[in-house]
Amino acid sequence: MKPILKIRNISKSFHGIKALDDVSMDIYPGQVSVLVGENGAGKSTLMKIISGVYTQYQGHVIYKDKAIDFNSPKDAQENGISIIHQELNTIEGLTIAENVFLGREFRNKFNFIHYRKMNQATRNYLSKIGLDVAPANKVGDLKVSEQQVVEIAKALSFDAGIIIMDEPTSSLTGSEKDALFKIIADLKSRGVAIIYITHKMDEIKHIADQVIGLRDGKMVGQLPAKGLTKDQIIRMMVGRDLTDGFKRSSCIQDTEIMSVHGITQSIPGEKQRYKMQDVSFSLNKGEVLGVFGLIGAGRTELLEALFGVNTADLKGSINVNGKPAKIKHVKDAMNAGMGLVPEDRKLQGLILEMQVMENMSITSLKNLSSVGFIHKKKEKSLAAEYIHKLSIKTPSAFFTTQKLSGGNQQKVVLAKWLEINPGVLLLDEPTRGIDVGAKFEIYKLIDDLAKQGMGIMMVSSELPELLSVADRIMVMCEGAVTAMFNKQEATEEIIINAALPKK
Amino acid sequence: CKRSQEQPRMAVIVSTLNNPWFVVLGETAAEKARELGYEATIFDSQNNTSKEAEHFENVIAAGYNAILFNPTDADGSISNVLRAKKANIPVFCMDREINDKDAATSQILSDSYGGCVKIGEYFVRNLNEKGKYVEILGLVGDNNTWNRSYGFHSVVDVFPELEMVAQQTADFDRNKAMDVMESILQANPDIDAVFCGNDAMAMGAYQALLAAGKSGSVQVYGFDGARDVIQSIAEGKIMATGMQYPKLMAKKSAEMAHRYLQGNRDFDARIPVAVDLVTQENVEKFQAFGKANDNE
Amino acid sequence: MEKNDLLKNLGKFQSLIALALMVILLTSMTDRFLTTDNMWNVLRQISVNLCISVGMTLVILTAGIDLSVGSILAFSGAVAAGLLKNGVALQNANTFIGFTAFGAIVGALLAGYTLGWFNGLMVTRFKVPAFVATLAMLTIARGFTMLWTGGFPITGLGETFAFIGTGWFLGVPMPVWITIIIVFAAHILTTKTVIGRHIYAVGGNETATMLSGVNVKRVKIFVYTIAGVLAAVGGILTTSRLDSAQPNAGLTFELDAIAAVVIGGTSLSGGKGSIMGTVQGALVIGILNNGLVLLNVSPFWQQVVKGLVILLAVILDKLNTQKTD
Amino acid sequence: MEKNDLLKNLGKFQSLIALALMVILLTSMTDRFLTTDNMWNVLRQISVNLCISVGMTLVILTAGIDLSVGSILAFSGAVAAGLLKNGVALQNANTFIGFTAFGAIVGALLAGYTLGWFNGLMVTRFKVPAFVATLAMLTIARGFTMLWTGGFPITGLGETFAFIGTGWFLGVPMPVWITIIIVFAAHILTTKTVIGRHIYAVGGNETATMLSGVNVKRVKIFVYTIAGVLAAVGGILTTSRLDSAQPNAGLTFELDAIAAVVIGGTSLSGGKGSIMGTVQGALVIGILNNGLVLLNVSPFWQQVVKGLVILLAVILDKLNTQKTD
Ligand SMILES: Nc1ncnc2c1ncn2[C@@H]1O[C@H](COP(=O)(O)OP(=O)(O)OP(=O)(O)O)[C@@H](O)[C@H]1O
Ligand SMILES: Nc1ncnc2c1ncn2[C@@H]1O[C@H](COP(=O)(O)OP(=O)(O)OP(=O)(O)O)[C@@H](O)[C@H]1O
Ligand SMILES: [Mg+2]
Ligand SMILES: [Mg+2]
Repeated sequence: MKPILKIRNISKSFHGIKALDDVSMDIYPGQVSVLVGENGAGKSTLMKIISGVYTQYQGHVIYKDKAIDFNSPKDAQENGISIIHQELNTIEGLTIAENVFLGREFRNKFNFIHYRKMNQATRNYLSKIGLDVAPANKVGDLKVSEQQVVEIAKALSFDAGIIIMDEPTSSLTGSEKDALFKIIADLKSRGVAIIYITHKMDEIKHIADQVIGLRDGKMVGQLPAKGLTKDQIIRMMVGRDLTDGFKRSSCIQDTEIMSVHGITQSIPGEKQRYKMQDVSFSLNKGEVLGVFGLIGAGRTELLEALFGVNTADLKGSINVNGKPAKIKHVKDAMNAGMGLVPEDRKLQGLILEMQVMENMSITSLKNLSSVGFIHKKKEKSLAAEYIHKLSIKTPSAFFTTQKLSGGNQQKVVLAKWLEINPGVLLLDEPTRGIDVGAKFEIYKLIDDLAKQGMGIMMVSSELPELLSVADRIMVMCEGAVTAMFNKQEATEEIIINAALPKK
Repeated sequence: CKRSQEQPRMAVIVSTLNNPWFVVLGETAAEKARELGYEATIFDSQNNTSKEAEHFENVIAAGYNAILFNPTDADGSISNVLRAKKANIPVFCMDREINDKDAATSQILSDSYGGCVKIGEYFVRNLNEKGKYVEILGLVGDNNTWNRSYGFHSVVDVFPELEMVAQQTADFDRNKAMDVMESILQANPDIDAVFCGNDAMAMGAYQALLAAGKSGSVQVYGFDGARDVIQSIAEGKIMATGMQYPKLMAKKSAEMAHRYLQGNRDFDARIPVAVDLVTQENVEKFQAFGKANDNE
Repeated sequence: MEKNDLLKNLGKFQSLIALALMVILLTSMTDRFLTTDNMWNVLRQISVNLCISVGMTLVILTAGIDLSVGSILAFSGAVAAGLLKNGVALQNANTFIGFTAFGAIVGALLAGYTLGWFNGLMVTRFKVPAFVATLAMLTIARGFTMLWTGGFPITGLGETFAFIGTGWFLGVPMPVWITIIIVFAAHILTTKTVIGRHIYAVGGNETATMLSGVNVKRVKIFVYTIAGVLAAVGGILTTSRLDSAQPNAGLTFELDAIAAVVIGGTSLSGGKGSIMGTVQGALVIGILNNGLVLLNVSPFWQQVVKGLVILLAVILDKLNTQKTD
Repeated sequence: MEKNDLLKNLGKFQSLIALALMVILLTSMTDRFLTTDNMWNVLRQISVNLCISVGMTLVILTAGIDLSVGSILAFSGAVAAGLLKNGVALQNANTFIGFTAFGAIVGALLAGYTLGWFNGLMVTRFKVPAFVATLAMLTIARGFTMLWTGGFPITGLGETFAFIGTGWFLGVPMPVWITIIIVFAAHILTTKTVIGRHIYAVGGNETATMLSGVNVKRVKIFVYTIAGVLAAVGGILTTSRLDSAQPNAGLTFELDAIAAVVIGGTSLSGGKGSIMGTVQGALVIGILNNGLVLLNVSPFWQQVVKGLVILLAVILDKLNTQKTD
């Protein structure tokens, strides 16, 4: 078969640092080429070159036998290359249809926007992916997963010859994921080439026709997916072997560290509808409590309520270390001995423009200062200690956090909480968007912390991860706890069953 | 409508209240009007002719009986006065004129140009017709600035040995005048005199000279007749200023408006009020904004 | 569908409560407020601010700001007056070009266009923050005005030109007509056209908009240029109304315009807001100014009251949107 | 280590090129520029702007803005002068309280503190956008000033009080001393203290900062309060220097202050910038004002030149940082 896209000797650097180094590969029509590699390997950068975002680079992109030199994303779109970017690129103030057709709106005979036609077309694309929302709705009113679906609809609407999907499922629910895979199958059958970037093993197995590995900006191989083993793929990604699956043995102690009774919170302005309803559970020292639920089940809300982020109309009681904790603000939660690693590390976890050290110390400045003055030396040595402990890959403690890879950024967030040595650590999707290698390191870290006697609550949407890391799994659905399983009795099936709404 | 039952009203529209001179003008006019049995309101045009236009419209809509008016601009304010005239509301201009003979019922005017001619003459005499001097202008977009400047130069420019080494603006502001004067002194340490477009700037310039230790050797001239300048002239700090009579003009115009409303129609179109030169010799005859014996 | 849209829009109106409260209060406090005459008055008075505020809304929707509108207003007004009164004398070519009222207006609009476009150029091509670029233009255009007028007002501009600012047409003052047309056009632009959507998109998420293939720079240059042109319209109106171009015209107008936009519910961080909101904002300010005068509030207290009412209007609005959210 | 830090800081200095260019140009154009006297002059003249700009920097670092500094300056200055000159007469209690210079200064600082704190309260507790809250305060504080002074300057404040603005100490003018102390303190605050770190954090990412247990509201109230207090210091300096509190003092000072901050490289979107940058920004503006007068540039052209130089300074800075990035 003839490749539709040939990438030849592409190099690209940012301020003197090579992000891509002499990369070449072939992409074939009617195939899914999965691109794998660690955080920061250069996958997104390469895709941005193909799709006309970056116009300064060395090497050639040959598309349908023609060397191309796009000047803008529009150029690429018009030539039949469309992309779903890794970051959400929706505009909240616009409607779904306006988002999908941004930059190429239908016009009527007065040259006004032809909303009826645009909404109709959008509805078609949406229904293909199984999203039943009116195209005239504002995107800002949608859940994150639905916004991601809008992005997918947008990519489809170009009727492109090549569709690039950069971690499209990172915030999708199970059914939306299934719909996406169906669409991919359909696109394949129509001869569309798909470049798919993911860190998730099961997805690779499911859809890949060929797997291409990148590491530190260099090619490590381009292999057909058939016959490729999981270990081989992992080696392509991280350059070393990882023992199959993560195993940890229980280290639960007998003392309870936190117990929660009857947490209930109504949606503001609506007394009869609840974000959380009568949530009760307990957590022992050294225990990892997994929390599973479909997206929107209320897990984030629960963690945030426990952590004092949003405590309006909150009922119920929380005990930490055997003492009732009155938590109205984040500070109260911290004083009670809690830490929260939030869901979105860029928006909630980090001050991206600040140094690694400054991000790490923000929770513990009180201990690092006297009469309000920061002990820079103490601050630095503490940062150095945690950079070492968590093996964070950064040139120095003074490096701008923005420039770290996702896994290392997540470790910085972890470090800032570990520094205050909390009794309870709340983790919200701690491995989202992180490569396999870094994931393993975080699992190991969780294990270590549990062994030291910390109580850990870990929210995750990835069942295999929960099954291997958690001691118990609490399942939530529509704000209520629907089941609690011990590790031994838990299987994927019964957990998902408990997570599905009952109506 | 049934306004006639109520107390008659006069509007006092003043170009700005950001300068005490105009505050005196406006408040005296309002007080006098009240004394004469009117309800009186002061409007601040903030040196902005379109703001002034709004005031006129609102005043006309509110059915005032007369307007005591201090225009922002000789030309720009004409259309406003004409609008009032059309609504049969008499307008009496105070201090500043408008360039239309018939629009206002009467204009009681301070002669800025003439006053600055007097200052110019005194200036020339004091400097013995030679020396270096600095001029500090008010707001460049304000026609009073130029009336004063031109009046002054009409005399001073006749003498070739009087050299103007710097001409800068300070927006009628004491603080800006001080800053500008400080910098001018750096470039021209050997000046003999400063002419300022108003008294606030004269005080600012004096303050700069004082700080530079030059207050004894450089003569300062102002214009307006503000309290601290009159006092400074008495103390020998400032050479001279032009006394305008805001209280006099304000009272006169209120009285005229009152007469008009009582049926009198016999008014001169222009009533000039001379600006008097206040110097260290005659300063005891004056007080802030008026003559010393002018006690109401 | 269309009707529904209208209702939904009404519901979104931001400062409606403040507006209603003010009208009720004023009507009960003075019988001079709710008269036809006074209503025309208020409308005529807000017309210039509204012209400028419409342009400002577009700029702010892209998350920009334009501090230069007051100066551009002064300059364009002076250009119109100067062309009309003095024409242009080309000394080298020994020719003199006279201008009709129409020609002078075109000249003024071109002046506004050029300065606005220059703002846009600085913001896009040279990546100067909008605040700084337009702050610089605030000074530059004021300087131009002084240079062009020599610091003197230009007056005596004739009947035809005066008609724009003072005439009536079908029982409605000309400035009100012009402003209605501008508001209507801008409303259509923002709600029905492609460029209008792109304006919201740029303000909502510039990167995403760029990645969707929209020419972000063009959109930005467009809004600054329009803001310049609308400031010129304001300049023409002011000059015509006063029969005089004042070199000091438009001082601090940018603050009034921004206030109208923000009180009208448009977010300074871009992407959210509407022209109709701005109309309400301008009405709040206009009625406030008018009412304080009608009620005979002393000028010193007026400032205090004005500040407090603006605060109140915004706080009321917050409370209101929080509830419906 | 410490030295290294200093060097690195120097490298970060934003408008150094523009500054150097200006100094070279002016020195070559007039021998009056680079004299000791004139340097003190420039420093004395920027001192008030710099006081205000330091407060503005803190506010802008948290991604806020403060438009009310000029009005707060005027009000605090008037408070100081009024207390000193007239004291406070409590008519009911039939007592009169006289004030020393020190007492008057404390009164002025308290006035600035209160108004600044009110700004902070509006921004945090009532969630009014900073632009609107401080715009309202701009009008309100100006109104207060007018009410307090009746529109008249308060003059004749005595030797002791005059010393603050006009005296010399160890060969350095008092206002320069005061400004140096403020700049130094603010530099320490932003680079070495916990609250300083929190200021940057709030501007960098408010949500993340809140989730780290920082009391974001307290930080914001702090910066607005400090901005108010520093505006009061500016008011005291101005009043003392002029031996007079002017009711119209400080008009449009907010624009000068914001210009100094932005030219100094602090980003209006918060989280990035430095006090030392602001010092340079204020120097650029101060030297520009001084140079234009020294060269006796016509007032008409001054505005045009000033605008162009500000644009140029920012563009040069962009080019420079792009290269080193
Ligand atoms: N705009 C930029 N400026 C500077 N450096 C950049 C920029 N974009 C990417 N990089 C750097 O280039 C390298 C490759 O980044 P890229 O985003 O392509 O990685 P990736 O493989 O997509 O990682 P992930 O799996 O986390 O998405 C990283 O070291 C990153 O820090
Ligand atoms: N401020 C709010 N007002 C009304 N509803 C809200 C609010 N915040 C969240 N919700 C709703 O509450 C539900 C729980 O949301 P939450 O973010 O806690 O879910 P989650 O299980 O953590 O999912 P995710 O994986 O997306 O984080 C969702 O349906 C969400 O739309
Ligand atoms: Mg990526
Ligand atoms: Mg969640």
